[in-house]
Amino acid sequence: MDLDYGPQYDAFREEVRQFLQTHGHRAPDGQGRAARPSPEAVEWQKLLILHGYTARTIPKEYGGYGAEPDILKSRIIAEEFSRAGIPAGLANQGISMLVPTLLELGTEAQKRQWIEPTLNGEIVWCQGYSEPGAGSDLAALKTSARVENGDFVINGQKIWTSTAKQADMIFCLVRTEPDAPKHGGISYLIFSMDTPGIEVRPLKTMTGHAEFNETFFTDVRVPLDQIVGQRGQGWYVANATLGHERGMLGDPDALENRLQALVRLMQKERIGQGCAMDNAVLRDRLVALQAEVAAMKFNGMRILSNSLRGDAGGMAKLVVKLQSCELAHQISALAIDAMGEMGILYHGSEREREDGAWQWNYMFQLGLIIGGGTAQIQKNIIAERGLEMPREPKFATPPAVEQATAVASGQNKGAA
Amino acid sequence: MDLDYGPQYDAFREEVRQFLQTHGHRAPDGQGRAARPSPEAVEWQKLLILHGYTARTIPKEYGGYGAEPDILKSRIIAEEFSRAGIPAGLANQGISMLVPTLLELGTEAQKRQWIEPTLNGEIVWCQGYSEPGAGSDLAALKTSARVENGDFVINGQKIWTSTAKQADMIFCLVRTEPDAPKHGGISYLIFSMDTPGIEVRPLKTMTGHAEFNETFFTDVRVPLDQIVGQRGQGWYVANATLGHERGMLGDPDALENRLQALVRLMQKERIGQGCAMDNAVLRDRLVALQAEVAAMKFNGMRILSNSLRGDAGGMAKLVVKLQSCELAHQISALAIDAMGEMGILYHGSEREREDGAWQWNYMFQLGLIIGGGTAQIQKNIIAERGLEMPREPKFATPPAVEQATAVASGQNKGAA
Amino acid sequence: MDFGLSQDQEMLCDAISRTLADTCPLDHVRECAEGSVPFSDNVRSALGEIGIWGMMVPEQHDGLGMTMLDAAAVAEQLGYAVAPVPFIGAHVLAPLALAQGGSEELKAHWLPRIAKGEAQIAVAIAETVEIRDRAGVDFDGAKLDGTALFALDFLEADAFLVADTAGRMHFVAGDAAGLEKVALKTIDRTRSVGELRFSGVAGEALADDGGATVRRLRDAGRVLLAADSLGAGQAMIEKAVDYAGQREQFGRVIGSFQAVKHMCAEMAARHEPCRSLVWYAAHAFDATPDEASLVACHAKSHTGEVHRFVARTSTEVHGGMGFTDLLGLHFWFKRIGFDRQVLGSPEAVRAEAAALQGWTQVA
Amino acid sequence: MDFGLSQDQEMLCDAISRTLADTCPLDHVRECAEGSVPFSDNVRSALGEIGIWGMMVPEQHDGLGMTMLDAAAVAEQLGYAVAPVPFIGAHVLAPLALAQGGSEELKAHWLPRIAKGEAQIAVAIAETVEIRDRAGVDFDGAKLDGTALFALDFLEADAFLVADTAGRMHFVAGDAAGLEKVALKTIDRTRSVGELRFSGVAGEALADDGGATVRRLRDAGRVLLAADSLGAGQAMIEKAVDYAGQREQFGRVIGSFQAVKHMCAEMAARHEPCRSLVWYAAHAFDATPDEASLVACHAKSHTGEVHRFVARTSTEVHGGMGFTDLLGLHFWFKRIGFDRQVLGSPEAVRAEAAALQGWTQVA
Repeated sequence: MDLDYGPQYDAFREEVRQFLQTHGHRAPDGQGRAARPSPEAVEWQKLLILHGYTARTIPKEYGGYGAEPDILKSRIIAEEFSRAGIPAGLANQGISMLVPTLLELGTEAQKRQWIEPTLNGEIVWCQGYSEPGAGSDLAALKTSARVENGDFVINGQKIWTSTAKQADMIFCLVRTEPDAPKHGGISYLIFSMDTPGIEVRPLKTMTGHAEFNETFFTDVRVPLDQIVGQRGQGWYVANATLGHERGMLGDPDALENRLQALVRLMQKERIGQGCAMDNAVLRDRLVALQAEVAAMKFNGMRILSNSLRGDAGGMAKLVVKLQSCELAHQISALAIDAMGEMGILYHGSEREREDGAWQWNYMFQLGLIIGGGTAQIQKNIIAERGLEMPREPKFATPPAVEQATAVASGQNKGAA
Repeated sequence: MDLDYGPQYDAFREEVRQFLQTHGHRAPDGQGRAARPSPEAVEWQKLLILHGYTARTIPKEYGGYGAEPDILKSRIIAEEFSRAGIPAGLANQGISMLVPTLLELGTEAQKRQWIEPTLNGEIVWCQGYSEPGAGSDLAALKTSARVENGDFVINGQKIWTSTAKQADMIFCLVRTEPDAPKHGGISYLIFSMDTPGIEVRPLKTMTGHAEFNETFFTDVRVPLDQIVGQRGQGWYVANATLGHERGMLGDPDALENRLQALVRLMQKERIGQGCAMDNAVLRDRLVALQAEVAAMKFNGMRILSNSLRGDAGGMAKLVVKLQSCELAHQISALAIDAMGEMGILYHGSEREREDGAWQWNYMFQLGLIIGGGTAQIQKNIIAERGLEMPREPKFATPPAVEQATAVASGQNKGAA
Repeated sequence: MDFGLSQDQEMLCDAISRTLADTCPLDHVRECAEGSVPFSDNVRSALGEIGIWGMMVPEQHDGLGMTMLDAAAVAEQLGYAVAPVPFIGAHVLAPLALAQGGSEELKAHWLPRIAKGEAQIAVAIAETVEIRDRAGVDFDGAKLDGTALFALDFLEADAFLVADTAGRMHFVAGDAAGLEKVALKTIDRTRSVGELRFSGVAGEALADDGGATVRRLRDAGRVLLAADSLGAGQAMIEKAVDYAGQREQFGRVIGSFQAVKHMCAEMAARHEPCRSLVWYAAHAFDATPDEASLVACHAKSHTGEVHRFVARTSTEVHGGMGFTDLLGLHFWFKRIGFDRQVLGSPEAVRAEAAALQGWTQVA
Repeated sequence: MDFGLSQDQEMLCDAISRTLADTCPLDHVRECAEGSVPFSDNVRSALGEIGIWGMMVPEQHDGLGMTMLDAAAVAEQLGYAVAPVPFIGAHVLAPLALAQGGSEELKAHWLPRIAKGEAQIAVAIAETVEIRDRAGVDFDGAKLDGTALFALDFLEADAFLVADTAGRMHFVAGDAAGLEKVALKTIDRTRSVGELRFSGVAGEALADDGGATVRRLRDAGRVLLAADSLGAGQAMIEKAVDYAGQREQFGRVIGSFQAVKHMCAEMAARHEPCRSLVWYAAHAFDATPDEASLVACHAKSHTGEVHRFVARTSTEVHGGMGFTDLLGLHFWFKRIGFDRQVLGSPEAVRAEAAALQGWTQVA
């Protein structure tokens, strides 16, 4: 057990701190995940790329910094930005999903055309994967793209296209070979959101906000060369980059930050003459959650160490989504209980705490439990991949149905 | 809502109380479930039958009291005996399972031969249903009975035969038609435990006690007429009486009694200067369990009312096994926590509380969660019968496997 | 012996259920919830024809003088339909309080109007459960000062009944001088709560009965919140089962997956005994007052826990669709959330239940 | 940066694991558990060859002077194999206490013997967590009076280390006058605890360091109980998965049923992060003493909760067979039960964790 990063990394950490001290004031204020970046955010992004604090390992010729992969340096960057409360560069779906895909499977022309402006925040992308009828079973997607006069002609509907309103472009899975087996008939297309025939409608969720959209395609014409990978290979193109450490492990301290916020809430929230923290039952729940957060934090350090050794994450990694989402939801649930009747205030009410963040979180985190592979799909994966338990037997009817429980996790927002 | 039983029932209740006051001293001390009844217990049983406080609705000609079924009177009897802490007559598997089966499907000769001595406690039975390989999937039982010279010749093994050591007789499911479909090849035989070729071995459980046995059959010869129902119909014979209100709903107050014992424990069990009840966290768990016990108690009253109206219990009844077993287990779990380090004392240790009853219960109740249809089987039943959700589709392989998720609950001790 | 609803009560439930099915479809709920005042005139008038607004008003004041079990049966139906109408505060707690401690003038003036659905009195007793934000209303023998939070059925109320810090109820006219009214917005937009700020307000004190009325109101409120939650939970289970029977993934309806079936089974298994608990608690309110407070606590806290689980699990069964606004499932989710927290979240109510049994040195 | 076990530690684990696989099969565990003293001479001597009895004894006293993470790695292996040998009390807490506060004579006499596996000192600190049955040992400056419960590694102990009510440790010879020893029997028959009754017993007080040693012992004990539970939980999960992959019902291995798979997945999902928590807690004991007590509390309470769930769920997956004595699964079940309760059940430990952070007015 050695939790030091070593002297060369201490120097690097110092460098990052210096940068943040010197330039941190130029960082834009918190930017919504779904928003088009502001000019300040674009400037900040370019500065971060210049110093190698984002797009760090993307080759220089495509607009990145061109460094060798170094997990610890990436981790140090994430830690220091998180500690300073300064946004660590753009983290949209174009950067996290499209860019790695193009790097791996795009043509040289595609790489040169799309990666740099995407990294710089000049092109905003949205993702067209899930459909109302294809959630957990993503490969059942029906949006069709028939070939007609040198174009794909797209008809159908996508859902959970979170940035569709702001996006310039979409990367999209469509069915190009209707007669091929389920997973073999899909292609991965990229096209402009200005193409005629696209309609974007905001999708309001239970939180009362429209964090997502539905996107409808009516005879949308896309030139045949706007495909990544081969026709019929779209399923594999989309899945190829899922194994990557996309921009590391996300914000490593998100759960800890939520827990600290809960601690502050319970110390501040008055009940009678005391505060919520004085209540032994609520406090017991808090400490139990604190222990779990600690376990997940150290589990993250273990995954990091495994990566440094070149090991896959194994079980430690397979359980992260299931446990973290549940834990975040439980933290919000305790916050609501600690607030008592105050816990139901929302919609900008008088006396509402923290702009209703706890209720919003409580609901949105339930969405996260469902999205990106429901808890049930996660458990299937843990059992089948992690514990090597047998798959369910194939069913007799209907004869042609494919068993595809091993849905790529991390993408399909729609769920069981 | 009318929780009064009405004047005629008040009179009946008074009668029962009088009886208990007058004769209660003749009741035997608590008798182990698995034990052969003592002479006092047999005398007591006969007295109860005479007054119609047990075997109440069994026809006089077979040794019962011969009353019309009256659920409220049965309930009053159970309530008053429970309140007085006096054993309400024998409750062994012969009485609860074999007698109803014979009444429904036995020949006249079988009824005359077996019911009265069984009711009187003169013949003790054990049940031979489950096998090591046939638990949740009881119909997969393999104990065979081939026909040879006018006898069934039985070979195989049964498990969970709780009273096998004391039993005179066994009622037993065996496979008589090996080539018939799974459920259609079973017969229901009754025979003496003295028949040569039977060996009974005590089966120790996790509690450290041998509450059950394994019973082995080697060329056990049973005359062909010792069958109840037809050959190959044993599955249906065994299931025919499962729907009955066997001896009403068991002890209606069992959960409440356990909870009250827990309350006393928490008031008595000292921690430092105070007691376990002073601990707000433990107390919160206690009150939560108390609410659940109350819910189950009132749920029982609702089932009783439904029965009075001739309604099946519906969902209220389907959930009883799952919820009660879990709740009993949680009550024991809290008791162990309230005892802290003392909670692990067992095996007659110095300082052990209540003869280790809480630990014994904690483990035995886990056995009950598993036995009589595991929690998973119970959930299948609730979903499929109660909520009318679809069965799992049939599987393609192996082709001949039958789907039989609707295992008769309440019998098969062995489980998934 | 008949545990459960009587035939009359079942007929009442059927009538309400049919009326709500006709007048209160999801689109209408949505419309009301998105308006400035959630209460639906259509639903109010349709339910008024059944007579429920006066169900808890004594007969001598033109009401039906019904029981708490009747009211619980109605609350369950309202929860099942997430009906955007005033009920628990205005039509149960208010007439109970007036009947128990109001002057003859107050009763004669207000009770018949409540029964006709022409008057709405909001009821504020939150501070008798827990003091939040240093709220509380002091009564100096003449005037009221301070703050009362979470008055139930607040918007459009003609008057208010409010508990003071000594546990006595006061009637306050809606236009009383020195009274400031502030609507509070909650996750549940099918109901209305608000805050009352008193600066030397003249009200009319109800009879000083040592807190007995307040305790009855708290018990009644808890039973009815539990009943509302019961109805909303029932609806969420049915919706989950229906959705799972239709939604296909991997070539099967998802309801044929054992994981989904077990989620539904667990909801049902935990939910079903709540029904008997709520019924019994309502019955005890009328029939066995000695145990009424305790069993009201059990009903409130236990349904609060069970239906938080049901709300979450039903949403999960609905997958992404459950998370959207499209199916409107969240109206039930939020109604359950409201029922759980108001008049004490489960921990607070369990602490009270322990104190009622003498299990706590510090109550 | 290397979070986890070093290559040396993994080699140590492998060696122990192989040794236990050879010397400590289930039949042997059963034999020991059913005897009057659970400790296995075979296993003790085989493990002694690896040197683990002296792992926490300083090198100047013929030990290996290893770290708490080493000890946790060993404890995990012992839990995995439900090994019936003294360890936490006799080979970790006792040498820690002596090294920290023992006189040179005590150290010189006992530490080398502990290292060789020739001496066993039981350690009793239960009353520093919670006073049960009015236990507690008073020290009047010369003699010890009172009762200490749950001395760890009790049977066959040559001597005892016991905490007094002021938090100071005392060494007491096994044959001291006025000392009465009473074995306590627990569900876990692979370990030994006992009660010490003192009537004017002369012991040797260790250095008075204001309770620092006791605190270290408590932290160490908790980390190692958590590690033991981790190993036992790991074994129970593996056994459940194996059994589910072999047991057939309804013509399929039960491990292909989604319900069974999800039970196993949930066990794994809750169990796996415990490993990192325990490792970190062990590491903190050596490297970051300021946070050691808090993270030891977290490790103890969290593994206690998770593995109660694992013990129960694994048993359920095994069905009736899991409930019998035949498979011996209950040895792990009970080992986990022991680990959960000793040195504080989860509620007690969480209350301590809250106090450590200043979250309680009354600690």
